[in-house]
Amino acid sequence: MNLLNCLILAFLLFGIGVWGLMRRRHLIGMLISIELMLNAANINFISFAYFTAHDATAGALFSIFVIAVTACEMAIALAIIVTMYRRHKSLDADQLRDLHD
Amino acid sequence: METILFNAIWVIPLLTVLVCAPISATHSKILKSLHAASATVVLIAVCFLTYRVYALSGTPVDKAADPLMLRFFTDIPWLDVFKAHYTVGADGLNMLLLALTAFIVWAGVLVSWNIKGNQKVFFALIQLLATSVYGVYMSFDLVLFFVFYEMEALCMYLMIACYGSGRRDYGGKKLTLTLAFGSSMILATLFGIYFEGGISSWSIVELSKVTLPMDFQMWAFPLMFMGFAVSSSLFPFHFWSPDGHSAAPTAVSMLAAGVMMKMGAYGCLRVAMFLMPEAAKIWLPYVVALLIFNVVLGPFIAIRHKDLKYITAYSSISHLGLIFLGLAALTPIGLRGASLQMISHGFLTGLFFATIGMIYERTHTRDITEMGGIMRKMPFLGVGFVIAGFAGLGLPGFSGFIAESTIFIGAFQQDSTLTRIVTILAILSITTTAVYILQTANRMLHGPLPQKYESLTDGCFREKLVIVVLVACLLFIGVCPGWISEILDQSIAPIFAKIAASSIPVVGG
Amino acid sequence: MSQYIPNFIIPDALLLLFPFIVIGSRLFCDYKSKIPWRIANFGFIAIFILLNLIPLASGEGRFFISNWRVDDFGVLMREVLMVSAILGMWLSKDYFEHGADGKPQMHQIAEFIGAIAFATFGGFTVVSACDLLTFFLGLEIATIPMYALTAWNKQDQMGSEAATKYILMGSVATAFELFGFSYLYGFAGSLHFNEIQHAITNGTSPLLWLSVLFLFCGIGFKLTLFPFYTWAPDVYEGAPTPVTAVLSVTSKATAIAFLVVLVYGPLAPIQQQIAPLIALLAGVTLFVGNLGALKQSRLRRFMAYSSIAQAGYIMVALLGPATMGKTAIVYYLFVYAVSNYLAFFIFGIIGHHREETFASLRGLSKQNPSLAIALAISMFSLAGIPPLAGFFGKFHLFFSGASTGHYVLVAFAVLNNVLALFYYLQLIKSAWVDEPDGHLTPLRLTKRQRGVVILLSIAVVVIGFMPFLSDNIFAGFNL
Amino acid sequence: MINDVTLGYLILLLPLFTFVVNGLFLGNKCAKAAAALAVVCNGLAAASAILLATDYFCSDYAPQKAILFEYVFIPFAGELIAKIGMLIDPLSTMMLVVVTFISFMVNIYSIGYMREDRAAGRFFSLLSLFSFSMLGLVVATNLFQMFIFWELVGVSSYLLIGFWYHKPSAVSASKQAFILTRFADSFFLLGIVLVSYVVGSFDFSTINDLSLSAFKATSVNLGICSMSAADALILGSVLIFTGGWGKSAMFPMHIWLPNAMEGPTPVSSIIHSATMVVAGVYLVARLFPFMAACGNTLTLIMWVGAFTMVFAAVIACTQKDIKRILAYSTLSQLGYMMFALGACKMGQVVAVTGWTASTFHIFTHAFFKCSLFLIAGSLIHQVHTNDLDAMGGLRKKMPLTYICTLISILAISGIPPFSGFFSKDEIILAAFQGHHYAVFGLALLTSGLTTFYMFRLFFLAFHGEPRHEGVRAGHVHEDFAMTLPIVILAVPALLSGLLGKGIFEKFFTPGKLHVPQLLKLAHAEWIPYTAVGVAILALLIAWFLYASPKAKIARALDETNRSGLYKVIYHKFYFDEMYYTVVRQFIFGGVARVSRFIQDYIVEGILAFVIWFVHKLGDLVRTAQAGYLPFYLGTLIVGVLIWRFFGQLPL
Repeated sequence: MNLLNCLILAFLLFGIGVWGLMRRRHLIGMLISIELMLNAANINFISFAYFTAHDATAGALFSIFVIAVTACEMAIALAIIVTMYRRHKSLDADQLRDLHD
Repeated sequence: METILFNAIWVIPLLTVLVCAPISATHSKILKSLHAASATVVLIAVCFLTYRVYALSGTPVDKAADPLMLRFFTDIPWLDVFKAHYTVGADGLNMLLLALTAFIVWAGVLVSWNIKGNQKVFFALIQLLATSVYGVYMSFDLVLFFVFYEMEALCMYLMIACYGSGRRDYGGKKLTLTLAFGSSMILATLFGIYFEGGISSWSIVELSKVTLPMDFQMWAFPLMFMGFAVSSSLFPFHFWSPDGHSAAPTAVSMLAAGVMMKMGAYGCLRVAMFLMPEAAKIWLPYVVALLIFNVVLGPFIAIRHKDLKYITAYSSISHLGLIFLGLAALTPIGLRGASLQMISHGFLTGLFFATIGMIYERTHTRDITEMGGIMRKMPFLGVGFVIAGFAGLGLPGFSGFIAESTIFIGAFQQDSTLTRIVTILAILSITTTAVYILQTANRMLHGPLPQKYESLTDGCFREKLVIVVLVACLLFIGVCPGWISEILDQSIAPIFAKIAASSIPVVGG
Repeated sequence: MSQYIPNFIIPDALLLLFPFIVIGSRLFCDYKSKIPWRIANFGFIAIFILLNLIPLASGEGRFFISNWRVDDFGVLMREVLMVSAILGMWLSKDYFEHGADGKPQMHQIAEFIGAIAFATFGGFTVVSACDLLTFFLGLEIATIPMYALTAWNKQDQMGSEAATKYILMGSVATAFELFGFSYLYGFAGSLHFNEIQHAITNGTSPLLWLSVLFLFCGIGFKLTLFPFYTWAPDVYEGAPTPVTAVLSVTSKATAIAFLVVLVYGPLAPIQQQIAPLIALLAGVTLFVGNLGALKQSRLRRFMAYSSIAQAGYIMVALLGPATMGKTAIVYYLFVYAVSNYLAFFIFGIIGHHREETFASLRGLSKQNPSLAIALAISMFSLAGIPPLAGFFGKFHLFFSGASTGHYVLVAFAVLNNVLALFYYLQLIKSAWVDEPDGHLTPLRLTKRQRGVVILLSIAVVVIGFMPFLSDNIFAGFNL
Repeated sequence: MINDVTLGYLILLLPLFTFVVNGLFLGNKCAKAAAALAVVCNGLAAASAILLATDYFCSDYAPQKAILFEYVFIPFAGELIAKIGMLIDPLSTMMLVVVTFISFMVNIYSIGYMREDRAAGRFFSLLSLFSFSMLGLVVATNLFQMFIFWELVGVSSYLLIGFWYHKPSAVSASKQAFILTRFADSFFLLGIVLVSYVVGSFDFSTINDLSLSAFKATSVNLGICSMSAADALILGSVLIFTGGWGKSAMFPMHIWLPNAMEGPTPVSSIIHSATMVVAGVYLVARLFPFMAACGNTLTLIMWVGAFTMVFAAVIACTQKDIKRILAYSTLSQLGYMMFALGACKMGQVVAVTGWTASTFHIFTHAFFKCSLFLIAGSLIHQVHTNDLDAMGGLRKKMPLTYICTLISILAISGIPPFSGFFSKDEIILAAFQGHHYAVFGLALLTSGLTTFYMFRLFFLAFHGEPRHEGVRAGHVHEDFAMTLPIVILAVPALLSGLLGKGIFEKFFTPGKLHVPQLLKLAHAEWIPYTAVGVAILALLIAWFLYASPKAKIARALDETNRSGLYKVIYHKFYFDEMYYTVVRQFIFGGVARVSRFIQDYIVEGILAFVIWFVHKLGDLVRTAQAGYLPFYLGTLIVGVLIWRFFGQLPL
């Protein structure tokens, strides 16, 4: 197991996230895909920290921060989605067509 | 002292606007008289300064103002970020153009005395426009020049769209956007000039001492020249002027055709040709080809039109084509002729639009086929129009003839094929000009008087005054052109010297 | 740890404390009381004054705990952000008051202002960061409150939809950024800017370029660059007007600050290589923004497109050398903030009585000429017509862009001004030329609104050709 | 004793003064004062002109040139300076006298003629404007000044033809006159520019001193072609003559002159017979050495003149509008003068008889033709129509007029000892001496025709039974103010030949010529007799047809049942129609329409297309904003790819 594998793994994860984002119409599902993408970045950080970087702590630290930040971001996202659910009574991304040119 | 007065030329209009700002729009009488007063003051000041420039000719100027022999030279650092200075000065050429502007502004204020709509805003806009035009002619720093040059876009649209007639929004937009298009072309090249010039200065005087790299000139000159030419309605960028003029209220047409359209030609001469003479020598002989439309076809188009303002607009297009013919001749006579034409056409077209506006106020139509015989009812305005027409077709005794003959003779000195052809065509097309002008005058003023015009009245004192003053200017230049040429020559000499100095020969089309 | 008291940190500290104070004050006073509002005003203005008291230091700036840097660019950007925050607060005030129909359009002013303060602090963090982590945190702090603000009106379903779109796309953009950061970290082996810069000077690698790509794409979202701008029109239209205003200034300022720090900081050695990318982004963005704005009928959507185009113009400055670029951007942000807020104030005044469309501007010049003039001023300023401030701002940008010989881009941008002028004229036309259909509901201006509009109009007219602002900024960078 | 310079100033400035004062101040308010001022000033001008002439001719200085004064008008480069000056030589002095004297007469006449007109003030001021500009033209020292006043003359003619601007016919006639002459003038201007470019000066003295041999070497680029400077000068001379061609209404640019008769009769008499229309002849005479030097220009001039002479005379025989008859006779007389100038050239040598004759004819023709027009005017004033149908039998009513008419008509027919005889005889002689026998024949024929139509007019107007109830009722009388000038003018019409001959043969030579002059000329004694014989014959025919007891006036007067040829001639060979067709269909309908099409459809069309295109692009951008979230997310992904591939990053 070396750096390249990890990077490829991260990239695959990222790709899956993107793919899910494109495929899913359910907002929660989309959020999950986004989580995947963010965590792919985390894997990057960790692996770089583990293999190459000369201050290894920084990478780990970063990933932890990322997790925290993402958590609160998701919290707000869910809150917003909930308010929207109150109005729309659906979580289908295709329903969001009121705002357009 | 005179320097302060000179700088006051563009400040006074602004001050007037500020002074008028607190006055409520209901006191339109006070506002109007204030504006008229300030316009008159500026007019007097400019005339005095013009005389001073004439009197001072030959006396040495301070070093900074060489080689342009600028009087009242002022140079103050302005925006340090890009070394922009506040640089103004006067030589014969721009002084005369300032005088022209002052006259036209003065006339414009008087003409639009009882214009419909919010008069306070309208007169404020006129003053702003005046400021911008004065500034353009005075400034010798490219940034300052451009700031003033672009300012007009701010006034024109509002004036045309809010106070105009006919397709005013369309006309206003067309005019404003086309002019903006031109000035954006200019702006793009200005940066180039600054950075290629390599002396980190925007001053025309300074930049004229360096030679810009040739490959830069080759693309920058046409861009800049066309940019300026847009506002002088050189083919193919002339399309804005007929619609714009026809939509605009009288005063705006006067200012636009009389003064603003000269800014472009002035810029071509003062900035484009003066700073990039080598490229000018290479490009201009080809630019001349465009004039075939302006000078030869323009009058023919005017023949086919029925709307007075369209006719006048196309006549302006053809007359301005002559300016470019003079410029493109690249001979001292040609350049002088071009400058003369700028001034002469300013007064001429001012008179044209003024009379048209007055007539339109009374007849409520500009369609010449509907009019007829109104010479009987309003002899004064009629005579004014006829005089404008004669001046327009280059009748000796009026300024038009002086300018045109100078241009013809000057352009004929230029021995390049295209220039020759165009010159010959231009000389032969004085007939066409006569055709549309006489046709217009006859249809409108002569013949039997329709029943509906029985109640028309002749011009009131204010209008008569405007007409008389403008006609006097036309006659003055026409009868004693000697000294005006003298003034112009001093200011054209350095420009031509710069052009002549460049080694490149004029390629013959 | 510096010996003397680090007074330059005071504003930041205050701003960090400040939202808690405001929100906390709600606990001790009743629903209708004005106290939080007063505190907010006092605090923001105090912070702004304190910022102005900080002397501009050259070069590296001063450090607080080794990686909180306060350099002159930072200070100036702080000022921009504070201006935006203050104006946004004033603009929003009217929406919390009881309108004609008795009940206010929005609730919980204290929290609202707190959120704005947080967003502003995020901007502060971005400009004072000197490692990737702080940088990232700053960006997030600046963004997350915006999501909340967008959805402030729980009743308004447009708002929630906008917020949903915003946050979903925003998170994706964050993911891109993180990816970029991670690669950058992997390339340099450290988070610290100096070391990254050092690593880059030693040599580049595909990893670096990949990270650059991801970083630009990520920030391209916040800066609404092509093709990442798609959220902007919808969000701008969906969000409440004051939020839109704050969004269009604060978050843009933060994003461009991010880019400036990045391009003139760690990426400085490869500025020449990424110049084509920047140029392309700039050119395409401003073109597309102008095109989109051509045929709009709703004011906020229109402003969205115009701000997209403005972002494109700002990008042009990034091509220049550091001093010029920073001067240009800071100055332009000032000008842009002032003109934009002027426009939004007027739209707000209109919006209190009619819906915010071009049609509802009709007859403004007859009904309230001074307001119409103010509108014309702001529009002409945004269109970049001299002698208004907008022109000089753009002039700075183009100057900076042209100084490294990007004449073609500058020419293209300048020609786009014509397009821009067209749609700004459209708006002016509906305010000045078009006749109102039917009876006009009278416009009611509060003292604050009138005062602010006058103030901003004067500012827009004056700060252009009066050299003090630009010269001070310039001097700051040239000490 | 006033010196000549002051006289010169007086001659020029008095009419100008009248124009300004009448135009600005007196105007229509007090027409009487205007008239008085005009008469007095023009009288003074005439007096000073005559004084000047006597001074000049009596002094032994004559016939050299003298420049009384000269000012710089526009300084072009170097030698190329436009000046305004006053040149005195026999030719210009003669013209000065003619112009001032006739304008004096016409002013007096106009008092009577304009008595009822409201706008008399304007009339008088314009009349003075005309005489001022005509004088300026006459005394021009250089081509540029000539052109300036040339244009002024043209415009005052325009204003005066269209004086009754409520009459559509008058308005259109004035327009036609101005534009046609303007058309010619554009070539004149081009010629001036060309010649001045080659020669480097406008001055007549310089241009007349040229010898083409000096210009063989250099070449001039005229755009379409490039030619040697000498050829350029020849071209220039033709172009300059074109100006005269139009102004003197030579064929085919003649049509404006008959139509110009719509104007008030005094105007026709001064502008369109006596002075302005001879400007073309004057121009050629002034530049004679130059023209003579320039290849075959003179031959061209001769043929143009000769053709016009016959052509106009033929038409004149059929017309019934007396003013038109006179107009055509003017045309034909101008043709005489023109071809006389041209006829001087024979191969490489030049005889000067023609020149003298032509200038002499200018002189004599001015008087009798002017008086004839004045007479026609007073007839019309009495009978209120131009038509010969309505006249006849006026001999009894207007005896003085009758006698003066007879004198003038005999003069124009070249019956000795009346003035016309001498000048016309000289011209015919010149044609003969030049060995241009064809032209010589034409000239003889034309003199016959002239006599015929003039007497036709005479008999139909004065003899026979009155065909007008006004005449029968005897309202007709002679107006003093109108008859006085007629009578006065009859004197020079009678005598100027006798007096003039001496002076002209003594002083009038075109000056130094650059082509070998023919010294010994064959003098044919028989020519006068032939000419007079022809004239008498024609007179008899006219008498037989229109005045003899068994002449059928009615039949002579109706043009309906006539041969086709007569109809064609009666309709002036349909030249007006052709002219209108060309102008309407070709100029207005063709070129103008095409250029407007280019403007309205091509230029505007391209503009519209650009705008449409930009708007389409805008729609494209806006259709992307469908509010469709997955699409938006897609843009994020696609964006990364776009900048990956187009971002020009070294990936």
